[in-house]
Amino acid sequence: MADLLQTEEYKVNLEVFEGPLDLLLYLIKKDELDVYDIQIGRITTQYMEYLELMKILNLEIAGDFIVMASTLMLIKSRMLLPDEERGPVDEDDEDDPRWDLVRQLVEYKKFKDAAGFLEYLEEEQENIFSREGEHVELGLHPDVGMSDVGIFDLISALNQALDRAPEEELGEIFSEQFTVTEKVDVLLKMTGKGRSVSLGRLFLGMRSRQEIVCTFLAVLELIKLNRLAARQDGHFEEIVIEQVEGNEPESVLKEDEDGTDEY
Amino acid sequence: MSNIETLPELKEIIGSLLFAAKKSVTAKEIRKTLVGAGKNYGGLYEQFASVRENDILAVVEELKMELIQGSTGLSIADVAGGFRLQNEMNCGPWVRTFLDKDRSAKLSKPALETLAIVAYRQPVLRSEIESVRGVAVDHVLRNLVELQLVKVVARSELPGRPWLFGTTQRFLEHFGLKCLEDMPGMDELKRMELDEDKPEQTESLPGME
Amino acid sequence: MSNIETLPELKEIIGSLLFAAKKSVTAKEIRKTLVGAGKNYGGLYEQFASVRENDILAVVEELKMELIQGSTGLSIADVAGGFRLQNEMNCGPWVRTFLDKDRSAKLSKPALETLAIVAYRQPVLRSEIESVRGVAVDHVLRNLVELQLVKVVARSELPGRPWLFGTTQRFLEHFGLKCLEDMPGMDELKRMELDEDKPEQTESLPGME
Repeated sequence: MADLLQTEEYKVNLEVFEGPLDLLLYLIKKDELDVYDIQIGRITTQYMEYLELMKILNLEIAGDFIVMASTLMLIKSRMLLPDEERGPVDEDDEDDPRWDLVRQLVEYKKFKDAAGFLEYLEEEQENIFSREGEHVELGLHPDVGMSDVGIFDLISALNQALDRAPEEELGEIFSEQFTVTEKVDVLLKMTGKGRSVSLGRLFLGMRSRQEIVCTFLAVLELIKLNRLAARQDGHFEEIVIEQVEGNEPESVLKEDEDGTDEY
Repeated sequence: MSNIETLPELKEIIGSLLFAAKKSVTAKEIRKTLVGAGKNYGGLYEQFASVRENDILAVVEELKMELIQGSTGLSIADVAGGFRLQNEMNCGPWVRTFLDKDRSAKLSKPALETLAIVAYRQPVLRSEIESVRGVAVDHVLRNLVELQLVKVVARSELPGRPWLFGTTQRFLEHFGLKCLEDMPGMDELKRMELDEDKPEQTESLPGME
Repeated sequence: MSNIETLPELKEIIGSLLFAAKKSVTAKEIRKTLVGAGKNYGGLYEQFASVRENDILAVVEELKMELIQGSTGLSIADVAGGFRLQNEMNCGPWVRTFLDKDRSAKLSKPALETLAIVAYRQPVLRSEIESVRGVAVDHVLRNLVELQLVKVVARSELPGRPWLFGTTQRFLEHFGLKCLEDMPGMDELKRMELDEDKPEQTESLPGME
């Protein structure tokens, strides 16, 4: 599977702004697990799976992800030992090897919630303008992150699609050559005229894993370029992609020229 | 220029100042303007030069009521330690339609989280933010500085004298917050471990924005 | 986000539109907005879609009275076939005093850097500025356009026909420059690689002050 993209020189230089803690919280939430009682074996397996996918996608993952992977492995192996053989765990009374990680996650979760509050305020402010309609504006893309849908949600969709796709013969991989560039065009055509497309359904018709991965990379690239926006109505619900209206690459100052005549 | 028929009321002056300003205006700034106009124009214009901040605050409240009761579509919000004239929130959809600004730019989740950490923990080192988020925040932080939501507030005394970051006035304005204490759980999240090896001595940089 | 608690009155909608508009607004434009918002948001928002221009004119008159009677410092003027929200004329001296002080507000460092690049490299693409500064300049550029220090001067022939930016008359005034050639090192920094299609050169530019 790792050689899916070997013939493909295309790389999406997407910086992942989410970190290993985000991924862990994401997985915990997805499985409706308790942060205070993480099933370390299961989480580790899933974590490695996502990490593997991110590598295949050539995402720029930071070393922090690798560090967390080894931390998880370490905790997992400690958990297997009987209590008395676990060795000294700092000088905390806590001898559960998961403790440090849990503390870190809980702490981080608090700030995530605070960020949710800011997001709510920001949405509220969307309805508020100061004189001459200024002021609340931050420019068109204040951050090049995945705004509406997180990277792990997207990867999760890819994961499902790959799980469903039949294993293919080696020969088939070479017989069907899809490229990201080609898929970019296809996607733009599909989402033209304001049509929205469900990501899950988009993959559904595809038989080749290479095609799925190429399509996925094309989606990432277009989101990065802000040509497409991904939307998800609730946690773990279907992801829908659609074109960002009137957003040719250089249209940023359009309204400054046109003024408000349109309306 | 000093021949006006009727001298305006203080309420009118304040209303026109809030209207002319593009950001929130503090009572102090209003007082300064009253003093300044007295000096600039003399005569009748000195009449408001001795108004105190408390009087101003009281008149702002009156004006607030007036705008609401008159169904003018305008309101005054307490933002960033001052007052901001803005449209009534429920008129937002029409204003957006008018300005054709439907998809307004929003901050990404990682940016919001970074911002939350800066807000609660300021003054904060980049390394502290990274240890909470468990990921490098270089790029995100740079963007936030660029957007003037975060600024360098000082330099720590730690080796290498790393920057300390804090939120800006614009941060409060962007989120419509009156002050930092308006954020929920401020006490709890502020800074739990004051005793640890935190930068205690900080040298403030007056030159930084 | 289409869940507002209370639908505003027509008067409020009109007030907020006049407030948010950059120039005078005609009854026709208001009607268009009412129709547009109905289409955009549906449901309750369609309630005003059938309002006629005459109704709008009547409500504007009501709003005019409201603003005057409430001593808000604001008034609505009939300008250029439309309506404009403005401050009461007799508050002018205070507004001028306030804005004069405000105008001296200095530009931020990112703004100055961006301005320097535009000044030396004009006509210049946003992407070129970004490649010199190594960071997105969307927002800063927009602010500079807003401040009328930078303007769109043309459209390039490149794919997508992106805008080309240049400095304005006001830019010269703001910095007390006689002409662009007055800037230090203009010849040298102008554009070293006229023959290349993209300037990758990153030069450190002298400060603008």
